[in-house]
Amino acid sequence: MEIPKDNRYLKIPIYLLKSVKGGLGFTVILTFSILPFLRSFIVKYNPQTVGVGLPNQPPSYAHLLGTTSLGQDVFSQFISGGLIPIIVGILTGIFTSFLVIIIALPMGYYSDKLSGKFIALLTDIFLVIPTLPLIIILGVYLGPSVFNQVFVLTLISWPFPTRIVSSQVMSLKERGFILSAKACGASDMKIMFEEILPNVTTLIISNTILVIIFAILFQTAISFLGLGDPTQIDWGNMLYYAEQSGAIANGEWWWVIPPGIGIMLLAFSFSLLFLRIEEIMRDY
Amino acid sequence: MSSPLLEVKNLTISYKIKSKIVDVVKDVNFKLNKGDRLAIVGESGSGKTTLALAILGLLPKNAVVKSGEILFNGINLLKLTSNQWRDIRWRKIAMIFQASMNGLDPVMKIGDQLIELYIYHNKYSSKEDVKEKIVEIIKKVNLSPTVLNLYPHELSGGMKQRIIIASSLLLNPDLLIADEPTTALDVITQSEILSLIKRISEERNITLMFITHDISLASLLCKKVLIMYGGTNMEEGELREVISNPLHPYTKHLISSLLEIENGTLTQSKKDLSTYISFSGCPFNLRCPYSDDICKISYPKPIMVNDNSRIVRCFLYKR
Amino acid sequence: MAFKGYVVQRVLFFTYSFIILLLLNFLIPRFMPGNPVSRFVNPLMSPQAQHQILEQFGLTKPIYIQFILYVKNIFTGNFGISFLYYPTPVIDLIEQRLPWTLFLTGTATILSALIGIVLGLIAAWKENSKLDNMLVFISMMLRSIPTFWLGLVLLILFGVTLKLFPTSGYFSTSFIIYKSNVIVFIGNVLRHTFLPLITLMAYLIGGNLLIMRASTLSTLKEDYVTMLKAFGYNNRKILYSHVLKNASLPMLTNIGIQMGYIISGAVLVEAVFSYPGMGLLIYQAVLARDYPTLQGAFFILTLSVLIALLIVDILYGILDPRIRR
Amino acid sequence: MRKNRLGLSNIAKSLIVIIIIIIAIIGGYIFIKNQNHTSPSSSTTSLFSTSNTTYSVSSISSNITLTAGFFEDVTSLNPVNWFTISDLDVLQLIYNTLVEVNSTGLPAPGLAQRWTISDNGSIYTFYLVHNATWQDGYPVTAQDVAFTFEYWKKYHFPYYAALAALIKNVTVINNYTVEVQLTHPYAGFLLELADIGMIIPKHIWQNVTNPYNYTNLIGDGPFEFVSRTPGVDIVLKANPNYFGGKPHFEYLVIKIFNSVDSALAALQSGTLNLIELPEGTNLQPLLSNPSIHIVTTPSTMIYYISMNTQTFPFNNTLIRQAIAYAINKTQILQLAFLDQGSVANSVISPSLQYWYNPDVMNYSYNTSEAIKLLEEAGFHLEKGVWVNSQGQQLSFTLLIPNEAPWIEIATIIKQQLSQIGIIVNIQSVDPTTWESIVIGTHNYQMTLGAWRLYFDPMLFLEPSFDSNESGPNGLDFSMFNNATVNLLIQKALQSSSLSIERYYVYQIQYVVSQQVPWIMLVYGQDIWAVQGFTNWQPVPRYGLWYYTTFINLIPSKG
Repeated sequence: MEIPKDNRYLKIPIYLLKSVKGGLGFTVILTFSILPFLRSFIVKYNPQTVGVGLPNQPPSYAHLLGTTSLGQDVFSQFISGGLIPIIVGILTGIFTSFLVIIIALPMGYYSDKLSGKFIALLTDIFLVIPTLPLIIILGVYLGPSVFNQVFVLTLISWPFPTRIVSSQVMSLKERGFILSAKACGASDMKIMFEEILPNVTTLIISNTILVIIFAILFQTAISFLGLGDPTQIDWGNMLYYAEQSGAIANGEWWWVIPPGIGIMLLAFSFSLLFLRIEEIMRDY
Repeated sequence: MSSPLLEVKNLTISYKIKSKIVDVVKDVNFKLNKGDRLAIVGESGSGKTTLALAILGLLPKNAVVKSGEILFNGINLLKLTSNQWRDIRWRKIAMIFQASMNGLDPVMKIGDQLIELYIYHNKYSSKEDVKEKIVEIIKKVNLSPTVLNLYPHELSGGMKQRIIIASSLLLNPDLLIADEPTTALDVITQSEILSLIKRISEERNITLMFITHDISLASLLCKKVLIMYGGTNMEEGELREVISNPLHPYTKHLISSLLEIENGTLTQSKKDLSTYISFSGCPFNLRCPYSDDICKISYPKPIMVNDNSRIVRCFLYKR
Repeated sequence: MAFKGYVVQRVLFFTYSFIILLLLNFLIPRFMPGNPVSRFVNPLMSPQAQHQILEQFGLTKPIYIQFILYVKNIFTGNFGISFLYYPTPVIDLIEQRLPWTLFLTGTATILSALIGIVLGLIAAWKENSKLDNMLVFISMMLRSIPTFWLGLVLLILFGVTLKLFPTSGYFSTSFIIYKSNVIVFIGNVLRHTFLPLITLMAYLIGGNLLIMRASTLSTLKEDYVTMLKAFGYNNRKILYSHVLKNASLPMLTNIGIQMGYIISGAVLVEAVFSYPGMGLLIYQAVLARDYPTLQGAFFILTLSVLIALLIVDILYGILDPRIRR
Repeated sequence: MRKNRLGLSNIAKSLIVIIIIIIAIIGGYIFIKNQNHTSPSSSTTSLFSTSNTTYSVSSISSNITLTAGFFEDVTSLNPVNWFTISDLDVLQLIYNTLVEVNSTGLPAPGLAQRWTISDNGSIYTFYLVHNATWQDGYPVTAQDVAFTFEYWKKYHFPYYAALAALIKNVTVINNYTVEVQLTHPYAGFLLELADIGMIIPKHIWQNVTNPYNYTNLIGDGPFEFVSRTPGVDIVLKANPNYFGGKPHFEYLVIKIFNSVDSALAALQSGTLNLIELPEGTNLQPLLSNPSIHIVTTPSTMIYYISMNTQTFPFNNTLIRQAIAYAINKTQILQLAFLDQGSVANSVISPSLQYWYNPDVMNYSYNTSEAIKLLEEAGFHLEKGVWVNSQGQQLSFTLLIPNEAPWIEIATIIKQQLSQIGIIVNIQSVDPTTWESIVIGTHNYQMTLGAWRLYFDPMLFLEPSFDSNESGPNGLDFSMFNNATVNLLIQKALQSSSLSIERYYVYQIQYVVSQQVPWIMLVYGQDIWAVQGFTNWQPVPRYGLWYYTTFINLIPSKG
């Protein structure tokens, strides 16, 4: 019997870059990850240095996006602020996909057995817990740091992709090539990781991107609620400071709009990658 | 003789697959008179389902009709607007699909679907009349009226096919197209369904176009046959004659393999599809034992033989 | 009957989840550093005074007794007394907040589902058209906007600059003092709800549209759609009488799964618009280490998600006759 | 048409029905709740009766509401078992204290129109006003005062342990005279009473079995309690029978705001009349709004750095002094406070004019002095880092709550200290965690803090700098242990007159400034935004939030 090997995922990077959507998304993400390192060539101000200008100033030639209430340069903060969301997003994506592999494969493969059902139950329960309250509780408990944010976000984001992947595994295990592998006496481990895993990898990758988008949005939300690490410059923190100092009611748009646009662009770029991967899954 | 009910002239349809254009139906010609029962026989990929879909105007979005016309009662079906189609589809031409098992809305009761169908086409009928009519037709296809209260997933494949047959009778169509109506059914159900179709078309004098890959099934239902290969009509004639005296090398191959009881079917890997269609010569020439140079270069034209009772598309028969 | 079995299975899931949540709910708050008294500290607060307040809160009792009390409280529908709003019973706080959160999230969920369904259906029907591309683009944008930021921008624009909508609360304070007629009151509530509702819906519509579009596209490939065309039905009829119903089913499950997520969005929206709902209550309870309120609110919130899920599941069972697994 | 019988209509109908049901149920519920709200108490009848005050505006005062804003909601509204400063702020509008303070922060008549103090300073005799009544009509008498004092002794209320220990016994001389005997002379007694000594009605509280969560709020102050919606608002109503005069408005609504932003937005939209804004708020947009008045009043708020004096590196006074010199307080004032306040030197705020000692050590910004002190302490620069002979680096963690203005101040301090090679790591945690570390275990190196001082400075100096208070949960969280200061505190607590107490308070301020367990940064300023009302008189510590303000405020025309 013919054993279908789904190796499309190996070609994803190439297909990604070859399209407008993928290329554009990738460029934006790359730009925001590199900008912080090139900052010193672009602006002369350190994002954290206070009093480089008068406080609460609207955009001017010296300060392209004005200043904060501490007289910090908003433009400098803006170009430095994308790195942490990207790092948190991608790390969360990686850890989540590990968890998904470890949990979803057995969950789908043993879906008729008690163990599989138990994992499924746990996953469903995690889906039910209101996410943000849990993030707040854990955020307060663990204290602020980039790694803790990744941990919390991973803990929150695994159930959804796990369910999707496990249902795919459930349908795959009834297919002929799995049954024949079983008949040949392959161990469950071998079947799961050598036969099933390659066939769900593309699905996992596309779901990982969704998790990254989720993580980026929630990372900024955590920072915005003041549960992030306030000594780091990221877009969520910028908005938190802006809100704390009354910038919104005072109409200091130059401080409030750019970080939001940044987050939006970043999340949108990952959406473009997601869209492209969906296309690849459909067409190739 | 009156004008034919259905006449297909020089019909060529091509699909756009990954920026390549592939002719799936090529220069097909045939006529169907009222009351005729025509079998269209061909292996999968021979373009017979596309042909049927074209008659109902249901070609997928990536299909293009390159040339030809389909005349139904003298009207060119290829030029109808969507409003005009409403008067043709199911009222004049009904169709039983290969996949009719999945042809019913899964979240609606059978009865409701039939009522909906009838009322859609007969706006001013009263509900009681409709119910009565539907019960009558359901009995006609040997089902108990209780199925009307069930959902499609609660019925077996054969029962679902009967429902579709019943629905096709609902509006008394002139032409019934049955596209592999018995695939995926077990043998007993298969013969029951076929005899049902036969009985009904005889009773109501419905013109039948029966599409199958199995020439032996065709012989149960039809008098006439049209053999398709590579998207075109290879041979046409009385079914009996064609079986007893196949003219086209492909028909011969088909009949002999049937006699050898190789499963009754010829399966051909779909990968070959593009190889023979992109080819400018006779589509069968790669497999033809009589293949000649001309077969590789030019496309054969249909030729009338045996006192015009048979049509063959092969260079072996000239004049 | 199969449907009965399905309901039993869902109810069982409900019960298991309930028990596990009960445990988590007790443990999680107590793992947090600090105690409820920390917040009150000022130069008058001696260590003895701090101990006295802890004693009033029942936190000097051993942990197992606290647990027994907690379980007893849950089953008597009484979550104890709030530390943050001492001595208001937690149940009163929830009674005050829950309707507003349900009102906000419920309306947002249902409205965004309806809009998402209709637009997703249209987008899928006109796949790859300009309209479709535009709708997909807009919904991807909506999904990329951080909820709270959108709230802030709307607040600046319509609340502060244009003064079209109030900036906080669920109705004007004057209603607490002076009587007014029902219509004026409802109008006032709607004006206060408008911006938070739009903010919450923006995100949900984006997601719903994309899901509905995908599920419609796959429904359109089903054999019965071809059959319906052969029946001579026009596009409207096929779309609205058959495709819509079938394609909405995955949406329904999705709404169920999203429930916990929607509540999260509501927390942020409540924070931005100072809309005192359950989300803000939880947020404040966490910061103040108000265990009873935190437990009560978290419990009720999770319970309402579970109930919403149960309703969605049963609704699904009713709408989709195939459900039996 | 029957066409629409199926499909769309089914789902749409059911969804629409669900929406309508949800909206109807919740809407109905909300409305019914609200209807209950609207009839506050039996005293509704007085709602439309014109008051007897002489101002012409009083005729329209019956439907005027003053909306004020709080950033912290109240916790426990209970005149004996309150928990937070917000609680006290609201309770003081409902309950009178025996003694008030005047605009210089010294004792002034309140419920007691005058008092006498025995020569040794341990017996106080109070003469009450005769026309004070409880809001349910009973007169306020000496019985109530005596009952209140004994009540503090009878129960363990969190804030009354010190007063309960101080009061030896209470004698009712007649209906309007009461005599209090203290265990030892203490001049700060009157000021402490002015801060927290709210008198409660005997006829109500004598029957209460559990005073800790008793919620009936019948007081004798200028406002009556109407309702409280946790997290939303508190509604008070003017008391027409208040002996000190009736406010010129009917209702006082205190709205709870979650952020400065939402309060500013409410101010701009005209729905908020009075709020105190935190220092560092950008006031420009408010100043340009003609209907909003910004009033700044002296505040008793002090902002400081606290260092753990028992652990490296801050167990060395020289290091603490060096840090004090290395911090540019003026810059902090400019950037984090937008110049709203003044640079601090002593631990007592100058707005407590009587107690403030201006002649303390003044660590004005001087990096060379800081470097000199560091070298004196045995440190030397090695590759830009200060290291001592044992190889220990001068780097430490600054622990802060993750809120404004701490993050801003910490950022500035980190930057300033890095200029002379001192490495600061900022660690921010949520406020409750911060308090459990700093006050609970004192397990930190350096932190930032702020106190709002009471009228009696010893209420703050004793817990903060007496080494007896340095245990777990004690407020001497700098672990400051100085024999001189301990002794001075004991003396101050025994002083028989305010001037003697002031002598010791001056001394304590000096020694503390020399030892620098705390580096004083800034004295705060109360910034009030007022709109729609005029005629205010600020009081130290309370600013505009004092009952006298609410008696005096007049709605502005138009």
